[in-house]
Formats: sequence, C-alpha cells, structure tokens
Amino acid sequence: MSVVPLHSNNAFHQDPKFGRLLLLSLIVHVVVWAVFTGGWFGVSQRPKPPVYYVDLIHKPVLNPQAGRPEPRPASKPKPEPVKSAAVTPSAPKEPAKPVAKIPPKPPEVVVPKPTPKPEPKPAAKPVPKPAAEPDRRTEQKLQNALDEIRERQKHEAERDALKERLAKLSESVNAAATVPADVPVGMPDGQGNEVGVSALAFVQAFIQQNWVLSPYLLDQSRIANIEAKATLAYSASGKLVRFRINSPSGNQQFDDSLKRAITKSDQLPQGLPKDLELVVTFNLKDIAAARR
Amino acid sequence: MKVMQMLKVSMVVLFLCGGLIGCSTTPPVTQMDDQAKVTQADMSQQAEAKGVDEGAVKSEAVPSHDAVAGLERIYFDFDQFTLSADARRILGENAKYLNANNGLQVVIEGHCDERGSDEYNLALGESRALAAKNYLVSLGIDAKRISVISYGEEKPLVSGSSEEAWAQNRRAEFKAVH
Amino acid sequence: MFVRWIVLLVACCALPWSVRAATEIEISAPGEQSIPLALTQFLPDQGPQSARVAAEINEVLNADLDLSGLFRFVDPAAFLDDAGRISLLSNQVNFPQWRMLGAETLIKGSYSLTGEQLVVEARLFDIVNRRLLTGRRYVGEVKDVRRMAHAFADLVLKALTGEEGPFSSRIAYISNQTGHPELWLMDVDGKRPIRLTDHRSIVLNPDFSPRGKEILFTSYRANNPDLYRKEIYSGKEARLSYRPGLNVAGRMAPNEREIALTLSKDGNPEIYLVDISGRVLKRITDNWGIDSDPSWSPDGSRMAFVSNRQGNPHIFIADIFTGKAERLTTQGKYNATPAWNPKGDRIAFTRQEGGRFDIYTIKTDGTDERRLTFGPGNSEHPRWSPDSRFIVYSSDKSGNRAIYVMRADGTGARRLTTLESDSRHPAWSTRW
Amino acid sequence: MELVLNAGPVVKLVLLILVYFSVVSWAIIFYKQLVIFRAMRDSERFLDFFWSKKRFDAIGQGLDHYRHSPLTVLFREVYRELAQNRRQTEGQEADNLVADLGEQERVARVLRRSTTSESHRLEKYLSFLATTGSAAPFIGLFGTVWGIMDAFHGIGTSGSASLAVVAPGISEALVATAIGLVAAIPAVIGYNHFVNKINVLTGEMDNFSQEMLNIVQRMSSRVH
Repeated sequence: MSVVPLHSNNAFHQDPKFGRLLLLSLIVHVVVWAVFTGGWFGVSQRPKPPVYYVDLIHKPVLNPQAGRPEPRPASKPKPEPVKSAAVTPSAPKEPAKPVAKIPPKPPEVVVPKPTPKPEPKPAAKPVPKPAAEPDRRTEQKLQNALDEIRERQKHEAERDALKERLAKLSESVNAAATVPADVPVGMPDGQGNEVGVSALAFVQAFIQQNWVLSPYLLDQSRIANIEAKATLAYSASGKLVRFRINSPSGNQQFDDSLKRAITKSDQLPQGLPKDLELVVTFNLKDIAAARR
Repeated sequence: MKVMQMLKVSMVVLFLCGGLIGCSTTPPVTQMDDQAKVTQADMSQQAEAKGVDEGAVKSEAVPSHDAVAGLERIYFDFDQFTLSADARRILGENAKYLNANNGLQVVIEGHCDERGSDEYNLALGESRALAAKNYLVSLGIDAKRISVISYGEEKPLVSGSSEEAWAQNRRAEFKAVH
Repeated sequence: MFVRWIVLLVACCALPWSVRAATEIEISAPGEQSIPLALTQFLPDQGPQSARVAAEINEVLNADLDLSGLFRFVDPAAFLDDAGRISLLSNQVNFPQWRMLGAETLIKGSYSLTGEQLVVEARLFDIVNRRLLTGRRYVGEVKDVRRMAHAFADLVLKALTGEEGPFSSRIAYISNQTGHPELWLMDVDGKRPIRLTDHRSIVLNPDFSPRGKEILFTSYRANNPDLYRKEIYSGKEARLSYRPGLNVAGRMAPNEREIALTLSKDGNPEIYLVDISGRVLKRITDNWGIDSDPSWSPDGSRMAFVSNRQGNPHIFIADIFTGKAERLTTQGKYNATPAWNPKGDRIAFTRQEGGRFDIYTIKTDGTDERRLTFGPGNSEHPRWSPDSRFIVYSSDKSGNRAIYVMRADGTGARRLTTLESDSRHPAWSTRW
Repeated sequence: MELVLNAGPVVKLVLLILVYFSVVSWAIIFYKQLVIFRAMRDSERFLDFFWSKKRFDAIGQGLDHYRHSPLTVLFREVYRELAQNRRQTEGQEADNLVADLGEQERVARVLRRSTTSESHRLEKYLSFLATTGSAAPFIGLFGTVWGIMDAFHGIGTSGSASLAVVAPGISEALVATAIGLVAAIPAVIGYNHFVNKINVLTGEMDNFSQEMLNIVQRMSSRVH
C-alpha cells in the first residue's frame, strides 16, 4: 500500500473570507436603509397636489433661488436661455458678463430690493417713513394724537428694523448656501432675483410674527440684554417635531412668551425644502435700539 | 467744578449784597434772557389773556389781614427774590410810612406767578417776603413789627396766563395785623 | 481587520452627526408688542341680571388693562358663542375658538346678585397653553363692584408680569370744587372722589405715609402754612409742625419715623428731618439758597430735592447721613418737583423749557434723561404709582388744571378728573 | 430619517450598537450559510466518492474536490495517521498484534479529535448570533426607555404636556426597540437554522467515524 503524502493542513480548508462578508452585510444594510428612507415605499405613490402660481402680492417665496443658474459659471459655463433673450443666447467664453449679470455672489440676487425690471411688482419697501419728530411747537395738538404718532413711529421703526434684519439674514443665509440652489421649490420660471426670502428667513418671520411680548412685561432696564436660545426642529412638511429652550433668559415672562410663540408656530403654513433644525436666539435688541 | 460753583455762589452773593446796599445796577444778564424769552413765547397768548381787571383779589382768600393804604406792594422778576431798584424805592416809602405809624404791625406776604413747582414757589414767596423784610429792617424798622408769610402761587392778584398777569402776581404785599 | 470595521462604523456614525449641525437665526424683536386680550362681558350666574354690574366690571377692567399698555383688546364684535357661555373651567372653554380670533389671553367671569349681595367670579386664561392663569371669587356688596374689578385687574397684571398692578390704590389730590383748595381722594381711574378736608383755607401738597394709612399735607387754616397729618379711615387730624414761616412739602420717610420737611424758621427755606410729633431731628441742607421739595429714595438713605444754590433751581440728591448733596440735573434752567420711583432707579421731575413745564425722568446717576410729555400746556407734579409703572401728574393742557395718568414711558396719557374745577398736587398711595 | 437624527446621544449610541450587531450577525449568517452549504454539498459527494472507491490511497488522491466537507477532513486525518503508521512498521519488526491494537486505538483517537475540531469549526461565530438574538431586543429596549425618560424630562422643562410635545420624543425612542428587533430576529432564525444543520453534519461525522473504524479494523485483520 503506497502512501501519498497530503499537502499541509492549513491550506486545505479555504474558509470564506469573513471581512468580505462583513462588507456584503454592510452593503445590504445600507441598501435596506436607502430603500426605506429614500421614499420608495409608498411616498412616491402619493399624487402630487397641483400647484397654482398666483402672483397677486408679494408673498415670501420659499426658495427664490429656484431656477437660478448655477452660482459658478466659471466651472460650468451654462447658457442662459431664460435671461434676456436679446443678449446672445450663449456666450460661455465671456467670464464676466456686465449685461446679464448672473452673479457669483448670491447676496446680490436675493436681497429683496426693487429690481430695475419692468415688472408690475411694487417696490419691496413702500414705507413712507415720516421722519417728523413730535412737533414741540404746535400747542394745539392733543397729547393723544402725539401718543398715536409716537406709537406709529415705533411700529414703523420696528418694521423697518425687521425688514433690514430680514434682508441681512437672507443675505447671510444665502451666502452660506444653506439652502441649496437645486431644491425644486419656488417659482416655475424663477430667475433667482425675485423679491422673496429664503426658507430660513421665512421661518424666522413666521416665528417672529407669532411672538407676542409687551415690553411692559419686563423691567425696562433689562430689555437691552435679555436673551434666550431655543432649538426647534421642523420636519420637511413644516411640522414642529421638537423644541427645547436650551438657555432660558431667566425671566419668567420672557421665557413664557417664547414658549407661547413656539407653540403657536407648531405648523408652518408651507413645507420646507428639507428637514430643518434651528437654533433661534430671541432677544429685544431692536426694541432697545428703538428706545434709544 | 468746585471752583466754578464757588465762583457762581460768590457772584450771586455779591449781587445780593449790591442789591441790598442799593447800588443801582443793571439787572443780571440771565434775568434779561429769561424775560425776553418768556415775553416772546407768550406774545400770541396775550391777546386771549383775560383782562386784568377781571381778576380781582379772590374773595374766598383767608380773611385775616387787611391791606394798608400807605403800604405799596413790590414786584419781582421770574424765579428771583432780589429787589429791583424800583422795589427798593417803594420799600423806602413803606419804611417811612411804618416809621410814621409806629404802632402798626405788618405781615409781608410773598407771592409767585402760577408757573413752576408749587413747593418751590412757596419757598420762593417766602424768600421774597424775607428779602423785603430784611431790607426794611436795614432801613431801621424793628424786625419784631414785621412777620412774613408765603402763599406761593395760591393767591394770585390777577388770574390769567399772560406775562402781564404773571408780572402782577410776582409780588410781596404788606398787610396790617390786628 | 477589526480596526477597519471600527473605522467604517465610526465613519457611519459620524455621517448623521455632521448632518445635524443646526442653523442659527436671531429674532431680535417680537412680532407684536401687545398681548391680544379677549375681555368678555361678565354673565349673570344666579339671581337677576344686572347690566350695570357687568358694564361696570367691563369698564374698569378695560380702562385699567388698557392703561397698563400690555394689551391689545380683541374686538368684542368678533366674539363667537363661547363668549356667551359661563364656562369658567379650563376644560370647558373653547380655546380653539379664541385662538382663531387671534387672542392669547382671555378674561371670563360671572356674577351672582342676591339683593345687595354680589359675588363675582373672574378668570384669566392662557389661550395658547389652554390653562387657567389666575382666578378669584369676590364677595361683597353691589357698591364694591368697581373695587372688585380693580382688584382683579391687579391680579391679571400679577399673573402676567409677576408684579401686582396698582389699580386698587388711590390717588390723593387737591381740588377747589368747593371753592377752596381741599384734599380729595379718588380711585386710580378718577372715579369715586371723596373730600377729606374741610379747612376752607388753602390745602396743599398731600403725601401718603409709606403704609398708606395717613396723609401729610400743608394747610393755611391757622394763617400759616403748617404741616398736618390725617388718618384716612378715622379722619383724625393733627397739626404737626407750625413753626413761623414755611412748614411745607412734608414727606414721610420709608420707615415712617421721620418726616422730611421744608422749614423757613431760620430765615431761609431749608430741609429738615422732624419726627412724627414734629420735633426737629436734623437739618439736611444749609446754604443761602432755597432748598425744598424733598423726595425719599425707597431705602430711605437718600433724598432728592430742589435747590437754587447754584443759581437756577435744579434737582439735587443728598445723603441723609452725611448731608452731602450732589447735583442730578444739568440741563435746563428750571428743574423741580423730583419724585423718586418706588423701584429706586429713576427720578421724575418737571423742567421748564420754552416757557412751559414738562415731565422728565432721569436715572439716579444722572444718565438716561427722558422727556415724557410734550405739551401743550404745562405738565407738572409727577408722582409714581406704587409699582413704578405709571406716573400721575397735573396738566392744564385742556384749560383748567386736571389730574392725568400716563405710563412711565410717557405713553397712554389720560385725564382722571373733570375740567370743571382745578385739580392738582396728585399723590399716589401704596397698595392697600 | 429625522427620527434617528433627532435622537439624543444615548439613544444614538444604542442605535449604533444595534447596527453593529445587525451588520456583524448578517455577516455571520452569510458566512455560515456559505460554509455549511458547501460542507453539506461536499459531504454528500464525498460519501458517494468514498463508497465508489475500494482503496484508501485512491480516495486520498481525490480529496481535493471535496475539501469543504468535514468528512473529508476526518478521512484525511485517518489516512495520514495510517500512512505514518505504515512507515513506522516498515522500519522495525514489531509485534503485529500489539501494533494492530495500537493502530485501531490511534485511529479512533484521531477520529474523535477531528470530529471535535470540525464541529468547532462549523460552530464558529454561531455564539455571536445567539448573543445578538437574545441581547439586541434588550439593548433596544434600553434605548427606548432612555429616550422616553429624556422626552419626559423635556416635557418637564418645556412645561407643556400636550400630546404634540410628547409624541415625537416617544416615537423617537421607540425606534431603538424596532432596530433591536430588526437585528435580533434574523440572528435567532439563522442561529436555529445553522444549529440544526450542524447537528446533521455532526451526525454524519459520527457515522463516518464508525465506518472508518470498522474499515480499519477489517484492514488490520486482513493484513494478519
């Protein structure tokens, strides 16, 4: 009986490589996750509601950048078919176009200032600011009328301050490109220079509108430096998922008013481009400034 | 700051002394200023101001002292209790009358116009009365014969809110005590 | 191998964390600066209906809460059916209905009338959070209905601001309705005036004792401006200081043991401290000029007063213990009638500017001066409400001098007394 | 998605652990499936091959095709042992009977050892599945409890107890339990499945061992 030596034991078994299987498993998980969250389940079946665009008044456009050409014309030379038909339809070699001015800087585009376009839209700031100070010489004027004027002026100042803030905010927000330019919301033939605000500014305005706080609730001396921060999480449908007042001001009245404002803001009137988590700082700087 | 204060105080004191001694000086600049301004501001109102005659001495006033025929009242400038040259002249006359009627006890009433803080005006009226009293005493009248009382803006001589009415109301009156 | 998985897993978990980075926004003014309030008519619960009771409650609450400046009233015409129901429990109130109207707070109430006996139930609800903020049941007689409403207005302010309102307090003032300037007392809305003195002389300068039980005033009843004190409830009256010359502008110290008083017994109006029987304790000021019109700081350690020691009348602050005085006002040529607010941070005073007096406030360190009134006419003699929210003053802008009240920032001025007679020298009591 | 992202750190950690369990247990399931499937297939074919051949050395030449079967390993070990034995007995003239008895004894020992090591190989990693199956739901539950605790704490600080405020937190927390179950269920099923299969294989190995012993016995009696 001849004996044939067998090769060494180690190489005999060729067990499958566990690492590869781990990778496979991981891939499977990622795929499953993607399938579940990516909206293949049920979501796509929901029929999209018909969208009507009615341009009656200036309502904040949720995402005025929609339809806007890519902010980087240098990397992707794009023809601008939407813009001024009179201009040559495509001139990709021109690096800087003084006419069509598709600006690489978003702020210029989005700041709600009146564009020179001959559109029927009214100017964004129709504030007829009466700079008239309370006239000290007219003795006949009644105190009440004066109060009224002052009240109105205060409101005016507040509104102005608010508008300014909004503009600044949307500017900064867009500069940071928080709302990507390719979100499919906005005007159907948007050019990116409509009067409007970004989603963030829109949410800000909404919460602010719901925030009711009388300065008479507070110690007047505290108005300048009172502040609280709250974290709000909105789902894409505009629903307030969760909120927390992270750093309360310590003033009961102030914090209560915030809670009321947030409770009232539990459902945005429109959806958002995506889920949004916000850290909102509440303070009274504008009031304090108006007082001064 | 301190030096300034002292300077101011000493100036005012000097001025007072001057007034009491009787040098005829022009009224101080600030005074002029006040006067001018007030007059200007109230030009428009003068027309509608009530007639001077209308505002007779209030009947319901405290019925205690009687006016003395020989004692004339003196007038002051706004927010001032210094004696003008005119006032000093009248006081001189009054002193003569008092010397002549030796038994007469008088009370000097200090009054102010309706403008200003009531509490402050009470004090101002008091100071006006006291200024008049001190001047009379300096003219040799026995201090015991003279008492003072301030009515502030409570007993205006004439009612009305005109510069004329106010000028009439900023006064010190001399009344006999029974 | 294992290290690789770890790295992979860490990368996986880092992904959602990085997505989380929250955006920040700042809201630096509320969208609305007055709280929308729905004030419903009080409804009869048991017993007969009385339109007068309901109307009176409504009127008082409306006036008081409007004065506070906190609220914007939701138009009652817009009220829905919940306003007509006596539903005073938070689970009975139809909150969505009210929220639809834009209201954030709601006042509901009922009353029961049996003869002269009146029971009023009043409730304040938070509409957003759907809860009861405060409520009270008042039992009394029909004539007390205004007091009940004032008390509830105080409570509303307490529930919303943490500090009680001043509406249950009273205002003393001088009025010549009877032909002589006499001391009167009225509610903070100008209603229910009562005459306290019958001196038929000249009564001036009232001031409440810190606990509100007594009033100090000056009267010429004895042919000299003497200081009197009067117990409000018993009507007892005593002549406190009757030195020759002025005994005016008496102000009781917060400890109720000392009275600051302007005396001219030494030939010049100066401020003294006297005890409650009138004995002089200390002389606070000593100079050639006029010193008058003291106003205590709430802690009783300092005193604001008027002095013309530097030429024109200005407000000074003196330390009671050292007697050292420092000038507070620097602007203008005529500043007078200082009133230190109960909170202790501001002093109201009058200033003559362009021949007219207006009310100003200034911080006690001389900064942050603010003009509150802008004519026409003269606004004088400011006094603070016990919560420092309001200022009462006299003004002749509509003819005769009358008492007005406004918020501490100069807004919301309203007249309290009629124009038929001359009313002035208001003084606001503490809460009682 | 936002449910997961909005969760607190502890819940997140729990979710991470659960995902790790799930990934690894699935990797093990794949691995075991591969190993056991091959082992079953090769065993069957090997037994056919084994019985079709008369001679050990002929079988020994063809082993490479059935390398995944544990039986192949058993046979190979026995074959090596016998070959070693032969080499030794050729060298020195030993007492045959003693040698014979020793041979059988040694073969039996080799078979026992190989059976044990092969069972171990087959059962490798299975314990992780068992652990996942039993522990993952608990870990998930822990995450849920913690999340709910957190949610209620949040309610306490925000002061509002309406359902709208409570519900998101609880639904977030419940995600942890769901993921725990998602991780545990396949692990339990896989574990039972594989244990069953391994039992079959072990039985086959036992049978084969007996056969081998018989053959060896017969061989030695034939030689002498």
